[in-house]
Amino acid sequence: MRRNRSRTRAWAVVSLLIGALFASSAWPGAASAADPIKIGFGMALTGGLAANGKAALIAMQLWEADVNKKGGLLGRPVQLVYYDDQTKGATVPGIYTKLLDVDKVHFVVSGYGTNLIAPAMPIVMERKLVFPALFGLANNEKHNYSGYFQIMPAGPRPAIDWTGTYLEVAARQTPKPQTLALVGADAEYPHNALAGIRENAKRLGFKVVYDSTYPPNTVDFTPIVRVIKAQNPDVVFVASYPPDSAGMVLAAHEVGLQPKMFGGGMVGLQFAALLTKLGPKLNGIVNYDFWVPEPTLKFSGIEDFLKRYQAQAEKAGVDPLGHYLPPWAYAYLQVLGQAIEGTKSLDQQKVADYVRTQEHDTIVGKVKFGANGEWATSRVLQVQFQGIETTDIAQFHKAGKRVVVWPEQYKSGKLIYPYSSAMK
Amino acid sequence: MVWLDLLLNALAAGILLGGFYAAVSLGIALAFGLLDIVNIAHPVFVMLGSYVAYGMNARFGFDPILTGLLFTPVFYALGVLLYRVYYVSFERKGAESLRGLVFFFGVLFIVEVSLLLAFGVDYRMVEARYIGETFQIGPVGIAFRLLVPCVVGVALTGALYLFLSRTFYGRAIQAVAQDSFALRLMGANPFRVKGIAFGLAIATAALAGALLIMIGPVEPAMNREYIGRVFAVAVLGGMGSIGGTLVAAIIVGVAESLTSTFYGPSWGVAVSFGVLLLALAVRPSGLFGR
Amino acid sequence: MSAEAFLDVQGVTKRFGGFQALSAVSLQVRQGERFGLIGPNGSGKTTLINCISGTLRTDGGRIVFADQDITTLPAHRRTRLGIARSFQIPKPFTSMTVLQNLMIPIEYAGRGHRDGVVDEAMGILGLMGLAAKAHVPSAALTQIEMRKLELARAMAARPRLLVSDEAMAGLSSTEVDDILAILFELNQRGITIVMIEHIMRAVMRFSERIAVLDAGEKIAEGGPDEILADKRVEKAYLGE
Amino acid sequence: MGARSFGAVALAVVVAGLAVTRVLDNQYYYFAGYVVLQYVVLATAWNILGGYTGYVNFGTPAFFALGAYTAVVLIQSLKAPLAIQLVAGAIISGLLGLALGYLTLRLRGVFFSIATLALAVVLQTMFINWEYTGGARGITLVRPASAPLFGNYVQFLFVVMLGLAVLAVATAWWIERSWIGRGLTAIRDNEEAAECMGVPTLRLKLVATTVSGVLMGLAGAPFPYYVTFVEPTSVFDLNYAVNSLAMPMIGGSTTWIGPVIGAVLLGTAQQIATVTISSALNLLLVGLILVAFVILAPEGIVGLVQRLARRSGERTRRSGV
Repeated sequence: MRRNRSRTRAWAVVSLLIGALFASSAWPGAASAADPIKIGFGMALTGGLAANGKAALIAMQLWEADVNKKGGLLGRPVQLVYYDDQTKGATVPGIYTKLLDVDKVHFVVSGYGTNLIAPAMPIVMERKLVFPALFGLANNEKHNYSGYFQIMPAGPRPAIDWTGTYLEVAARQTPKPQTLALVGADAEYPHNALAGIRENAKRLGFKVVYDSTYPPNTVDFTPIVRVIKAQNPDVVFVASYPPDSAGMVLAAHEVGLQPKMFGGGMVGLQFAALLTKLGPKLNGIVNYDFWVPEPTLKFSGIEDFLKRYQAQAEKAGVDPLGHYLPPWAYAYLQVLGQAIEGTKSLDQQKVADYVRTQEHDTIVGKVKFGANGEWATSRVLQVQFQGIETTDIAQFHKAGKRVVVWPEQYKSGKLIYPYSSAMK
Repeated sequence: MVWLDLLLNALAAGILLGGFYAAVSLGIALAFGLLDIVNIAHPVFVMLGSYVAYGMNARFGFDPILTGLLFTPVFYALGVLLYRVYYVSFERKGAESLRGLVFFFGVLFIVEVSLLLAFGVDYRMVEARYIGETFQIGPVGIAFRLLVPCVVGVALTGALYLFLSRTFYGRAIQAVAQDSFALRLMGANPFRVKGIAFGLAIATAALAGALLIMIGPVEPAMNREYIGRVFAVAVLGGMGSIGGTLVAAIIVGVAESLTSTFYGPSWGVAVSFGVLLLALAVRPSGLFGR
Repeated sequence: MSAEAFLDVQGVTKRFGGFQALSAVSLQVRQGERFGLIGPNGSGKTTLINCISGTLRTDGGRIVFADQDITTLPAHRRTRLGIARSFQIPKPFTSMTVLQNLMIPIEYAGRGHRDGVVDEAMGILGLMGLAAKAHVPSAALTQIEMRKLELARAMAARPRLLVSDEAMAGLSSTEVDDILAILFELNQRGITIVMIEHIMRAVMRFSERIAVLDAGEKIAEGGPDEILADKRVEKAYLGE
Repeated sequence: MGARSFGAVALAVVVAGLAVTRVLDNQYYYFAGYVVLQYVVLATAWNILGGYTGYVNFGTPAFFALGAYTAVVLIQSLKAPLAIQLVAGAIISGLLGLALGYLTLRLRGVFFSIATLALAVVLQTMFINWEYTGGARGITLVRPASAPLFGNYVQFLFVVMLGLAVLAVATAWWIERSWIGRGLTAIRDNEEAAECMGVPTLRLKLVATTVSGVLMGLAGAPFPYYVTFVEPTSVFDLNYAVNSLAMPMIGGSTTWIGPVIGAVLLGTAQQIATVTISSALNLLLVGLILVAFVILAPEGIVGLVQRLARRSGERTRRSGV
């Protein structure tokens, strides 16, 4: 009896294992349609960046549907082939070689984030492929590869141009603020941003009175904010990821930190999750953004895109606003698609040349790349949170809550300065 | 003067944080310290508690603490069930704790991914009126967001302490840690007693999770950042000493807070682990070891 | 210090935190002797033999074995010098067979005879009456067999001094006789034996000399008859 | 398996690997194969300490990362060739292993495991704050385009990792068969009894931790050129700890073949899952398989096969009478 039971159990394990292997290998990579143009990429669908990665994927699938509805590219349908990179750089080389050598995709585009773009670079360069990339900071700095194009509008000197705008805004106030406190998380983006802002501080004549980083799993930010407050800086620049952005804003209110300007590089203040939780506590913060629903940024197609994105977002459990990453995920495919159409070719070199030399009309406006594949001129926005009275999500769909105060071209309102008078 | 101000505030913040760490670590102190069960998955149950608090808050507007209290029986039952599986599969066979450890590693993954599938990867927060409120005692500012978790954490510690020292089953749990033979003399069944203890350990996660989401936003993979910290506290606290756990939690909280304030927050976490390594090397039985 | 002492324990002291487990215990064992060590529960017997075998470091005092100071030697070095012990609670290598259990000390402690190791191990098992169990996993043994394995494994280290820690606790009286017979046999072959035991009948029958510990101190030493007549020993065992 | 046949198989594996690079040009298989082989090394290394000696190390990422960062430093400062990166990575990681070995003097069982977890966190914090290796920002490394004799550098890396895997498995195989292995098993079964039976426990544990550290460092050293971008969160990934522990557990932790089976099965399954089910289900699968195995088949696949074989053997014997 006992023997029997353990034998059954042994077989149960064996069949479980075989079943698992079978289930995972029998799954076809992607169904093949009639001779489509395949575009491959890895995307963070699990792991730390999955919230954004999933949102980007929705946008990219919308593009795929839109193109195919209009008859595809060069008369052929397009097909996205993608794998989950699990937000792990180590999976990226395998994924891109699989896409290129096994799935035989025609083009590859990048996944989301600096750390996941970087491991794909050598493969792309070896094969001289055109490589539109989605939100990586200075990925091409060391390689200077001519096929690389970054859709994020940081500008030709990414880390410097990005953070510079915040200090430009500060430097234009009277009397000009003098002292600056810097704080950020120990992670890739914040460290890059901090390095950038230090240079800008030197250039614009700010005196750095506090400069420190904290580990990503910090629970309580009040000690940090207190030390900053004790230095009494005029301007505070924070480079943080979503959980710490929330922690910082809450701690700043609790401690009563009131510099003349507060914000800068906080990731997360573009997403509904944090906007609707922090609500009125956001008032007065000046933070970077790439697109907000202000009248100065109503490019053609964006509103329609957002409506369709938002319809799907709820179900997928991703950011219901979709102002941050999704339009850009749509746009970098638009650029690639326009180049394929423009050159009437699938030749990597020709497409890359076209992308580099032409101006592209997308849902995020006109895109023009510079020599190193970054935007020719920076289009990082600084927005100020103004007049938020509730935590209701509907207000963030409308103009007037996130007012563009920089650059001049897209300005939609006046900066309320100093921070304390905008807090109410 | 500024320096003194910062010191006082850092101490206060550290103590508040410590109260919260105690709530998160109590389950480990019980399971690992008293029952010798290396439940490395405890932090993931704390996350589960956070998501329950989030769900009840988003859907019905329940206060997170209320949710935490309401769900302790559910978590307790979950703990008892988990202990049954553990007992049947490992403890009864006398298998070494190594396999139990791997088992809990697997449980960690299963719960984490289930949360991921159910709630997605976005950050979640709760709303409560007192979040964001703060008051001032002299130069020291105290945030409700941190005060409430600390008070609840200390209360939980106190309640557990009273339970363990004043009730029959509490004393039985203490006894089972020493010697299950003595327990039989008391007329209690060790299996049952251990089930109760493990159930309680998991039950504390319901409340601890509610506290966690009150302090800041959460996402499913966050539990991993607490694994080291809670074991540090439990070991430092002397393995199963409830009072010791509270003191150790406060030491870790204050150490992190002081390092953040005076040396740079970057090293805060490393410091608490450094304290742990040192404690392990010099005094493996913890500060308040038996 | 007695010139003829084979094992010479000189004023050994051991503390655990604030608890004084041994205070300046001295005793001498002669070569070839059968020595008994008794005392009530918690009197420090096991602590003392842990200090002798090297699993615990002493806080004070000296231990000399065969004219060599071994106070700071690690346990495995002492085993190689010829001190072997059995454990009160059997600690077999559970993943190994009975024979493999014996191979460990043969290989590690009794150096320089790689040939015939299996024969040697089988010889010891034969002496212990375990030969039939040689290829059985050690975890599957009965209580008495475990005890015998403990002794067999200690023997495999080729000891000159064997410390037997309560090898008979919980055994029936015929089983006790079994073990005693084995220990006598070993002593016949020239092995000095220190026996820690609760079973008075066995100690008294076996030992030539006996030392008594109480609360970490040696309170008496002498032949079995002297010990039985000693008032302090009686008090230690029976209370006031 | 005897020494001769083991050697023959090892040689055959290496030759086969080299032959593959002559005929197969599809890059994907090298990238995917590299990862599986890397796990063979890590799982085997872990098992020397965890499986043979019974000390559970959660700090695999620390050793792996130390190997990787040693290579980064050498690339940054000297543009040193891969061979030197490997040797240096092995030495530095081995030294950390040695230090860990001394930790076992005071810490047994679970305490040891927690200390290794803490070790990984402290080391990660150090690398986050060390600007020379890129700090938290990470560092981009330009991989040589080609290697002599191989043409493609990735094929070269694949063969290197294959060689390391054979080296690791051969080391485990040798240890298992030698007096060291028997001593380690005695330590795992009962450390106090082992010491009292003449086993120099400290010295053997130092051997185990150092060898384990060396092999993990070797696994990490080629990683910078494999991935070309190194940053702390990716090399200190908890997944290395989970996998290097789960693979021997699933394969069977008492013999050298167990980790190999576990690494090949689980590693391949993960590689396939990455490009198929492409979701959280991948992780869920690992968790479920792990739990199923520790509950139902605690001796791993090797134990399971042995059990089935023994039983069918018994049955034939019985029917023969």
